[in-house]
Amino acid sequence: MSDLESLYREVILDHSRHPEGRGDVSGFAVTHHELNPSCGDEITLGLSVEDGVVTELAWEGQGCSISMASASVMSGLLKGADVEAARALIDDFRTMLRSPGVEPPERLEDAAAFQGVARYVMRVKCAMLGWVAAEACLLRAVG
Amino acid sequence: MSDLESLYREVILDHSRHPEGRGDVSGFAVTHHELNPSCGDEITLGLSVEDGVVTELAWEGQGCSISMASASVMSGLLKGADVEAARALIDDFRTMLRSPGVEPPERLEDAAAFQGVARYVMRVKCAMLGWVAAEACLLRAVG
Amino acid sequence: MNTLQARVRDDFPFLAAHPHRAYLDSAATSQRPRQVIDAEAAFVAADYAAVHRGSSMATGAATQAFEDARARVASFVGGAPDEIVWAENATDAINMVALGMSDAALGLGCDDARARFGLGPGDEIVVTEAEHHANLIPWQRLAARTGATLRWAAVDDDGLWGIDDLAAVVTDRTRVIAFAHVSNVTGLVAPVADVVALARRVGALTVLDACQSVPHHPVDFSVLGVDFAAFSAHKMLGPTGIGALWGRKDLLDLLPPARTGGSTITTVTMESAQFLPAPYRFEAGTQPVSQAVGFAAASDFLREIGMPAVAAHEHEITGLLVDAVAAVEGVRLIGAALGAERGPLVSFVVEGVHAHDVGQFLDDRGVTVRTGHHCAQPLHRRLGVAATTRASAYVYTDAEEVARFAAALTEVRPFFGADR
Amino acid sequence: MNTLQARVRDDFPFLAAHPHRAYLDSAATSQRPRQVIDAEAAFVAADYAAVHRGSSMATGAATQAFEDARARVASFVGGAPDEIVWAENATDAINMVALGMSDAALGLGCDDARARFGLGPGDEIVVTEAEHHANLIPWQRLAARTGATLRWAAVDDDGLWGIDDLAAVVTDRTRVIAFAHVSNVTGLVAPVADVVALARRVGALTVLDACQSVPHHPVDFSVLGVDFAAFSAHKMLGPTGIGALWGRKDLLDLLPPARTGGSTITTVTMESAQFLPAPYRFEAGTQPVSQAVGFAAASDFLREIGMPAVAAHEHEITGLLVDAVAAVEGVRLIGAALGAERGPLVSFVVEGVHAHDVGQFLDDRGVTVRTGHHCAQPLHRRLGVAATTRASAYVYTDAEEVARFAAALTEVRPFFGADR
Ligand SMILES: Cc1ncc(COP(=O)(O)O)c(C=O)c1O
Ligand SMILES: Cc1ncc(COP(=O)(O)O)c(C=O)c1O
Repeated sequence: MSDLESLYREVILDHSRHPEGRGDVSGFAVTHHELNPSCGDEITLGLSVEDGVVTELAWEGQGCSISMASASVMSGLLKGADVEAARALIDDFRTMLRSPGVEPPERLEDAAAFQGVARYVMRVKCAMLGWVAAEACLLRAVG
Repeated sequence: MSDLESLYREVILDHSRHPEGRGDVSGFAVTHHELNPSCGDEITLGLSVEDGVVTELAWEGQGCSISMASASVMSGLLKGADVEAARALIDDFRTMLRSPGVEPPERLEDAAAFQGVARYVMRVKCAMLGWVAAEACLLRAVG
Repeated sequence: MNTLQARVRDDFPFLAAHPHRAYLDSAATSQRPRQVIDAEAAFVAADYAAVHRGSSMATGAATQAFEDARARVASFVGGAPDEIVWAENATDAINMVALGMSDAALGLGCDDARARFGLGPGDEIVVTEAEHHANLIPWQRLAARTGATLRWAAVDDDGLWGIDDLAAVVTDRTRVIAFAHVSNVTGLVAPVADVVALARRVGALTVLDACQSVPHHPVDFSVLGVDFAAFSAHKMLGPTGIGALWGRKDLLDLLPPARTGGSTITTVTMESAQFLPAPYRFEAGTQPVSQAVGFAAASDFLREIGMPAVAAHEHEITGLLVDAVAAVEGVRLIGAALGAERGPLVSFVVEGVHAHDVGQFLDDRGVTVRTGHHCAQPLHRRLGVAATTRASAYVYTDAEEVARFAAALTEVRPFFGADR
Repeated sequence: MNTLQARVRDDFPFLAAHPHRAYLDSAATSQRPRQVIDAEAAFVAADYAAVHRGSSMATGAATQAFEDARARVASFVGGAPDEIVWAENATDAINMVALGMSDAALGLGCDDARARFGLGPGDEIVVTEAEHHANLIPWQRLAARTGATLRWAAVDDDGLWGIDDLAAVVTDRTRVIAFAHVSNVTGLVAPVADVVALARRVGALTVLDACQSVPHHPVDFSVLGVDFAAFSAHKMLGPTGIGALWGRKDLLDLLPPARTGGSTITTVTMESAQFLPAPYRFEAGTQPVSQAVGFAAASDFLREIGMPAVAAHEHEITGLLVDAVAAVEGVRLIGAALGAERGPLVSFVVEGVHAHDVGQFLDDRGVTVRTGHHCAQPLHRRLGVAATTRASAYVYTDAEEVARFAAALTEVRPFFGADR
């Protein structure tokens, strides 16, 4: 697998073409807007927490395939997760992006496809965009 | 003769210790203040022109031996000179300071002692201080 | 042409270190030839000392090298030495003018300075919608400080503007017109003579952002007739850390210095300071001395090749770049109407593929390009895109590099499945 | 000690190029070791590209080198990476604070910025009479822009001040206290802890001019407790063209950027711009990228020797310098009361001989010193002299050089006949 193919795994390209969780965020009590000023990529994420579980999640945004696919994969992972687990997943994802060559934990599932991003420092922020927004929403929702 | 001795000719040291022309400038119709901002040396020169001749000249100031001696030597040369000759002397002096190694014209008399300054770019301004003030006064006095 | 560029390429250590890479990002920053690196290193190793301070021989030698560098850079742009002010970069140079005008309005200069530069409510500053942030935000801030109004020439759907677009917003209240000589996104070459004529008619000052012109073709500011101009060394084979403001001497002498400190003054008391004439009034603190030596070496390097030869070479390369982009289906060239009559760059949008992904793909194919808004967000907003991809050339760019770019570009949409 | 300095001297091409010269002007600017020259040259030859722009690998490598440099310089002064803002020099760094405060007063920042930084009539800015022009004029200008009043701690006949002199002018209206950590003329080390305590009592900000401290002894700004501090690379073995502003992160994030342009922003419209948090909000345009790499190499070089060892070596040399000046009849040492407890420099007046002539004589004897007002005219006026001569040392200065200086100094008055 070439470097480029390890960056743009098929699952990433698929998610970027058919993003999950994309939708109207205006109805959410908690939303967060995250911008990557160096490239203009942006995302607005909304989520609901009930009884310690992320019950609903949606996002709007525009950006490169990495940032869009990453938000899409994340949506599937976080929806239905309890808050602790969601936070742990966000940490795992961040750790993976900072650790080129280290095998990611299995619970990251499809998100492990972003492993190749770690070798591209300038793209780490793209991959993190949605996750940072989710982190901010969780903080707002449950403190 | 060492470089230093060619810079500080005996005549220069003499003039700096016993300056000619130093005196009150408050009575002159035309005066000019000249400052070398890089070192703080300054001179205020006054002169009178009658019938195309520099009849009176005096200066006040403080500075290094080069600037003070140069003003002193200049005083002797310009006093009594007609305006054309005074201007020519100023030009000669400036040319000498810009032409290291070139023999200066005889009419510069004692001012030729400043020949060695040409090799010290940072001191050229010192040597010119009084002469620039005189030039400005002449311009003011006769246009 | 090819002989020029083959001879030139050998002088660039960076190109030698990356033989399999096409560096097509010179509009962002250029590489330095060994002549520049060596000139700076030699100066540092043998002649470095404080400049314009004290009277030692070491200071004398360093000061001479520093002022000699100023004279060489000045003559490169048709200026006199005392019309060149060193700045940190071109952005800093533009800010010097805008911040100086702010201080003039506040009465920190003399009365003449206030009359010439002091804006107030009702006065207008004019820019274009295509400006780099460096030539936009400083004017927004000047307007905010003084109560003046910022107006702008609108660009068309393709990011281009003409003298009529500018004339439409210039009035008798226009006090400054600031515009880029060459756009870093569209490559548009501004009609400088027309703008200057327009400005003179209404008594406005002209400030030229010459970042993308001075490196690429012969420029003589005194002939262009503008009042101020800014450019950067790092875009013309020189070091980072230095740029220059060129200005008409009478205006520079009048403009209050916003950044103040040592070496800018004649007399300082605890209460106030008197400033030297230009350029020294603006050069506060220890200057980028060895960078000035490198900057001058870069201008010598270009002068030796000859700016007409540089422009001719780049014109040929630009034609190849335009052709490369035009050849690919689903790729939109920004400012297509300009053809090859543009600065040596092409910005484009690949349908269905975000610019970052385009850039990443090309990078993987050994082609360095720039992606993003290129510090021109308003222009990109007007173009209806968040980001474009830009390929840009310089004197060392060769046809083979453009061919590599062209080949890689054809693969982008298929790779991302955007052609399906 | 001697082994330290012998080992160190070999690293300086300038010293090798001038084996018969004693370079005693490091307080003005220092020489660069080959480690610094080489680090910058290697970066330029292999890794140079645009920083923080675009997504290419080249950009990534250059950005990493640039940010890594920031982290190393930050840790050298006890700061976090995002507390370090690159500037053109220390003068620029001080101006960033003063100009940012001007903009805060004009409402160009947020409301919090105006509350924290916005001065007005009745507010007071306090400096000392001993300041370098770089830490005086920017505050004069801030006062002029805002209507605030500039006050100053008076120095004694020998140019020295103590905390009581400062306390005498600090009031409840004091909003800023700006002072040098170490004076570049007297060598006085300021009582930083006392000043910080005083400032906190009245709620004033502290701005430390650390130009002459950071190069010479261990400095940790977070421990010192000041709010802002400025220093320059070229005084600490690094390149010209770069300095740094250190600041408390919460304050930096609040301070409006006076110099604006590309890379400082989040969103820009034609009407206005939103700025990034610190440090990026202040870094407009292409930064001194290769100089940052050189700056970090310089800090590594010093760290490797160890700042306590640097300070110990310089303390010994300072003792020799003080003795050399004290030994000559008719020579007045400025700040004599400090003895060797001072920055590594001695400024002095030779009775009957103008400083320029002193400097010239020493220069001829192979000793480079600095003459003039050292950008401190008010202090010199207070000392009753137009100019002084200053000899200053650094890590590479050896006892033999001081001996040469001492010997030459004894000859000055006889040569000019001032002893008769
Ligand atoms: C005490 C002090 N402050 C400020 C400066 C200004 O530093 P720079 O010229 O690097 O801006 C200097 C050096 O000249 C200095 O010694
Ligand atoms: C048109 C234009 N203006 C201004 C700038 C800013 O130049 P610098 O970053 O050297 O200050 C650039 C380059 O980025 C540019 O292309």
